Amino acid sequence: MIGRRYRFILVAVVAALLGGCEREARSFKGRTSANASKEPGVSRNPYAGNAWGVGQGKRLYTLYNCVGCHANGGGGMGPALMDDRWIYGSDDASVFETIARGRPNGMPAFGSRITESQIWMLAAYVESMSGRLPMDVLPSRADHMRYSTPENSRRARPPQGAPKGADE
Amino acid sequence: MGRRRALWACCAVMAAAASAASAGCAGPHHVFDPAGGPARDIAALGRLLFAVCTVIYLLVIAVLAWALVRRRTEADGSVETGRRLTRAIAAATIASTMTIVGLTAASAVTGHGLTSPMGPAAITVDVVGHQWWWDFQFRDVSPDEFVSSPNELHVPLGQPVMIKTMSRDVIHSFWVPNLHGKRDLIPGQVTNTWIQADRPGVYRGLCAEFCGHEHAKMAFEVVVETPQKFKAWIDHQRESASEPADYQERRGRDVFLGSPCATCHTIRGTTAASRVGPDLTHVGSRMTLAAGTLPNTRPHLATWLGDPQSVKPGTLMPAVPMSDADRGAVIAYLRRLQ
Amino acid sequence: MRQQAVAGHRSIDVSGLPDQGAFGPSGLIWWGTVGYMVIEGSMFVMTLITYFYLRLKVDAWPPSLSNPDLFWGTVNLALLLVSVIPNHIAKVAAEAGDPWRVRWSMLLCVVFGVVLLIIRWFEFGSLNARWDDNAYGSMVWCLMVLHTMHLLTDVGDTTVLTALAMSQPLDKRRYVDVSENGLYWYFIVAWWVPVYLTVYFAPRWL
Amino acid sequence: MMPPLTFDPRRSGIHSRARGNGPAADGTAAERAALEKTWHVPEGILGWFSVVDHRTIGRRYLVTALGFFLVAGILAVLMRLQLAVPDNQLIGPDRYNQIFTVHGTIMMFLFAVPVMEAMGIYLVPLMVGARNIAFPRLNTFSYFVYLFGGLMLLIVLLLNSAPDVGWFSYPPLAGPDYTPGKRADFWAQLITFTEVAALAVAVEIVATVFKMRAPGMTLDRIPLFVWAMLVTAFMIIFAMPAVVTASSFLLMDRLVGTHFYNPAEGGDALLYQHLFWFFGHPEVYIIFVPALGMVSSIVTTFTGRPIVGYTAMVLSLVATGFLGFGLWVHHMFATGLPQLGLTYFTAASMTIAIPSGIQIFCWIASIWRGTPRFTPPMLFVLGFIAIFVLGGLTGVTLASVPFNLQVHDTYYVVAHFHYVLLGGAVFPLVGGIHYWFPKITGRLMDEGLARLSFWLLFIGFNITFFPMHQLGLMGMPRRVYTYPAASGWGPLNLLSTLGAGLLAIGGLLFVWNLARSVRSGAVAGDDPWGGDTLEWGTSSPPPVYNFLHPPVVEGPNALWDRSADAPVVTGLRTDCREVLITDVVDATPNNRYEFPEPSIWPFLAAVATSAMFVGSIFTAWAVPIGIVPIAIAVTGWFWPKRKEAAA
Repeated sequence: MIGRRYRFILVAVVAALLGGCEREARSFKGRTSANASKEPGVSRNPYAGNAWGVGQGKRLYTLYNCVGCHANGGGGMGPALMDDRWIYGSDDASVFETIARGRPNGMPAFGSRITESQIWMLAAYVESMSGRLPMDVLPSRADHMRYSTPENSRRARPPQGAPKGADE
Repeated sequence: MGRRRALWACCAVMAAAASAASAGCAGPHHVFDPAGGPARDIAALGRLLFAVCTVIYLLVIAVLAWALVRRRTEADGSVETGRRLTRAIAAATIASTMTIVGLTAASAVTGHGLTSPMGPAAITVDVVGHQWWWDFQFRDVSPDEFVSSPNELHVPLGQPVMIKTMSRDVIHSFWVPNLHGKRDLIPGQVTNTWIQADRPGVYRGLCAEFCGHEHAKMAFEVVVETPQKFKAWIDHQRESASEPADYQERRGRDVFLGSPCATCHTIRGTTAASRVGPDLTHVGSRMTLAAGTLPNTRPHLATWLGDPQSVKPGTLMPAVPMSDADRGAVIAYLRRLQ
Repeated sequence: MRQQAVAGHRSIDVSGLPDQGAFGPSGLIWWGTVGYMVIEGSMFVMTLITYFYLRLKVDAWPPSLSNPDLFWGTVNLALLLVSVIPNHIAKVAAEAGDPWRVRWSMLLCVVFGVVLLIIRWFEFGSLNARWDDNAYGSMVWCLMVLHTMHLLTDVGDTTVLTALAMSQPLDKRRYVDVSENGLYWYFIVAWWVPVYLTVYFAPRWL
Repeated sequence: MMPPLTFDPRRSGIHSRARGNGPAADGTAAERAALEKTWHVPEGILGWFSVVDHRTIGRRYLVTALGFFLVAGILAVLMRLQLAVPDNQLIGPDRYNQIFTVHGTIMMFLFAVPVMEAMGIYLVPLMVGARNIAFPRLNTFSYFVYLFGGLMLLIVLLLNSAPDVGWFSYPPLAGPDYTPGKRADFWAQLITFTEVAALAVAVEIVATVFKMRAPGMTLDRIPLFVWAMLVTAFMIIFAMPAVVTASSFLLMDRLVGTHFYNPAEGGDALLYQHLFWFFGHPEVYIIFVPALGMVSSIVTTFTGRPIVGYTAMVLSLVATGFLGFGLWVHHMFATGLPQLGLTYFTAASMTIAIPSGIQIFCWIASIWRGTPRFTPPMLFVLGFIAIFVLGGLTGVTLASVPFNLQVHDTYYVVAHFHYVLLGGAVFPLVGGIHYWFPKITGRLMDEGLARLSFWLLFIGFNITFFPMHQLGLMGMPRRVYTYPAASGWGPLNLLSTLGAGLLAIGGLLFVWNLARSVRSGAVAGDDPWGGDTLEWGTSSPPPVYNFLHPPVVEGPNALWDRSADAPVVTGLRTDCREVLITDVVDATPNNRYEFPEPSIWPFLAAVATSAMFVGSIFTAWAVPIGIVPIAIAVTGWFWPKRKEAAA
């Protein structure tokens, strides 16, 4: 009987492992390499499936005053980030490029002002704003004034007009 | 016989443990090594508590030992013995109640003395907790700006200092064992406490409330100096950063201002004015780096800048990619910022 | 005769005692019901204390400055109070062992329960804050959801008991269940009064 | 020496008959066979999940809780290894924080409370002379909910997703902003799991003690262990709703964006601390009070005399239960609450030392008066007194606000509560396991090994935890994953780690002794120690129906006060699971009640409940959807079988 019980437990453990467990890992090392040359469409965001990375991105978003232009996703001087319109591409690499190199009409280049791993964290958070990331990775409300529905309660809005498979 | 042996063994263990414990009351942050009024009062109360408790403990153990080894008699089962035992229990209960009342009174008296300083406070310091560093802000030195002294609190000797505690993120706790007990830093609230040091020196403070990954590496130094020296220090802190003196330091400044460093830190007198991380205007004059984690020396600064995540895993400070020459220049510049 | 005298012992023969339990505190089931009522009552108390604790921390309550609409909540209160009547009839009938009175009054209880749940739906719609607007909204929703969960549980419980009563001959055991279920309904009605006052009148009066 | 049977057969249904001269032998055998068949423990896989027998569930609870204790012990050893030397690189902060959080959480929620309840589930029905625990299906349900909750925590620990915010999970650190992901949610939901289980057991114990006591067991004859479990059950009932409230608020803040703890939107971070400690302090007594009951049982048996001051003991237990709710703020002295209130809490916290003191005095008086036998259980009790008195006295120092401000959240507190919990609760528990092991298994534990493990545990314990007092005074805060060499904390930490090694060896020896004695221990017989409570009056291990005839109690020490012709209860049906329900105060027989048969539904209900709990970590929709299978399972659980309905 006992042996059978252990087998159940084992199965449960394996099942949970297969469910994908890296969402909670916290890699403090980050990437430190200076060569930020990214082939568009090739690189993937290391933090896109990682709750901690997205959470760090959310903190940086406030600390670096992204709020100043984009508000809390609703847009202001800059475009809204919580909708399904991605002017410069919705794939990981494009979002990275947008932050790192800037875009015309006001988006500054942050490539020299924040590190690469921070850009990835920010990019992951930006992707989470439209509810695109897995449910268990999306951030919840912050400890300040409420600005909108928390990311994990928003309806997911897949990017519009993005080339098929760009997310892959 | 077995029980005698057992008793001896117990005593030996207790004695060994006690001698291990009485390793002296020194050390950099010992509760019984007070350097200020509040800590002194608490230490006195602590000694009283320990004395009373030790006596009670020894009494209980002695009575237990007697109860175990005493010779049994015929009369043990009698009603009279039962009555006597009941009386003994009642007496012991009354004695412990009175002890409790006494200790509560002693503690209330000491507590009352801790609520506020005798005289007016010399200065007020805002203590702001961050994950995982301290910001000490002196707001009453000049009307429009404040002096920020991260991870290093300077106070004048012999004068009460008001402490206003607040937190930017999670709950921390401000604690300088040599000076006073703890006060929590709670987001959404400002609470007050005070310290007063009567012995010059450098005392270490610690975060005493679990605040995340680097709770262990969130310390600070309290520098107690004469009022004159304190005045000189604060005047110096008000000044802008020193200018770089040579080519390398100039290069270091330029690298700093053009790199991610300037996105988070302030160096007054330059364009770097962000309050995400600690103010670096006078970083060269501080005793430690990374909130009391490393001594502020050139090699340690190099280690810290080269790979903050291995010194303090989880800190918000990233490793900023730059060439060794650039980093050397930045280090030279930061050390210039006395 | 089932019981035997045992060698060397006097015996206390309990075979003449009522079997299948007893009503009220004499029976075992009452203690289980009351045990859970105390537990859930403590949760209500904790939540209410929290409400007033948070109330004391701020100046404006509710922050939106509009008070919650009274209509649906008051209808709910009135209906809950009326629902005590069929509930009481069922409880008394169960203790008297009257199967048909138990059946129709239980059925009436179920109808009341369903109507109450429907009204509760409208009540949620008429609240003046969302749960994620601010602490006031969180608190109000918490109180309402807590009470609704209890309502739902007891309506489910009553439905199952009614189904049992309709489909099977009733015995003493079932009567005890009906009686304790009635007790629990009193508990739910009783808790609505402070919850109602807190949700609807604390913003007005405090 | 006690008045004989004061039981008064008032009720019409009861006949007190003269001693039977009947042909008991085959009658009894037939009765035994019938009871055996009626109360059988089901077999097979399905049977394993359907058991409603309190002894089986109690054993499972005990084994599971000890398993969790081992896991938490291993985590403790890992922590000690990390802290053995300054600047150790063995375990990083991320892992260390998970380890200390899970260590505390397991010890408090998955070991200490369940293990005490396990002893209660097993022993209380036996001690009060009942055939089973009240609401046996609820009992089964509670076990599986507890098991699944515990497994969830172990699984997430293996997945590097374990909670890392401390066993107390203070927001905002544990809130949505500072602990993204699901780590803290697993903690909060584990609380729900364990509280659901614990509350169920508490209700069962209250009902069992109040309504199922053997005739004649009036309130002043209830064994002290049963009193202790009763007080514990009441404390659980009043304390645990507070922590469920606190953790549910936390979960809602994290999942659906409520603002209970968000000061920017009218919430309050300290609210959590009030709710948590309103539970947290009674929690300590919930763990510790049953242990007091075990000590009383062991002291009575091994001094061979009724305990001195039974009434004082009972009143002390009850007083502890009440006072335990009045001192939660002494965990929050450093938060800056008003000074006057704090003085009240100082007084209250110190006052609770008095009932504990009274019990210590009573035990010492009992030992003084009786003739102590130095069996292993008694050794553990003596070790308990030596350790617990020290822990209690450091508790008095902690109650003092000014001193508390210095040592709060330092290793001084770590030392204090290990003295109180390990010394005050685990030592009696281990003693109690040695004491009741023969009743549970029918075999004795090896005495030599028991003595050896006692000394290793006792010495190891003191070497591990005594230096921590000093470390705390030297300024070492709790929950640090490392410390610099300059702090001067190195040597004492190393000593403590060495002590932890001894402690671990002692613990393993105890487990080894358990494992081998189950199979090959000396056969114990019904009553190896000469105990006074009813469980020693039946065979070892007890039959599935506990007592052939429920006994009638004639004095506070049921077996010692039993007259030669003590009456027993007859007339309960043997063809169904009928039990006797008695009155609360004087335990007069009142009615008979049929207990449920084994059933798979409680297990299924536990599965459905667990699925809903785990699901609601990820989405709020799990609640409305998850309620459906729960409702189905619970309906199946309470739906009567045809046979029953027809009967």
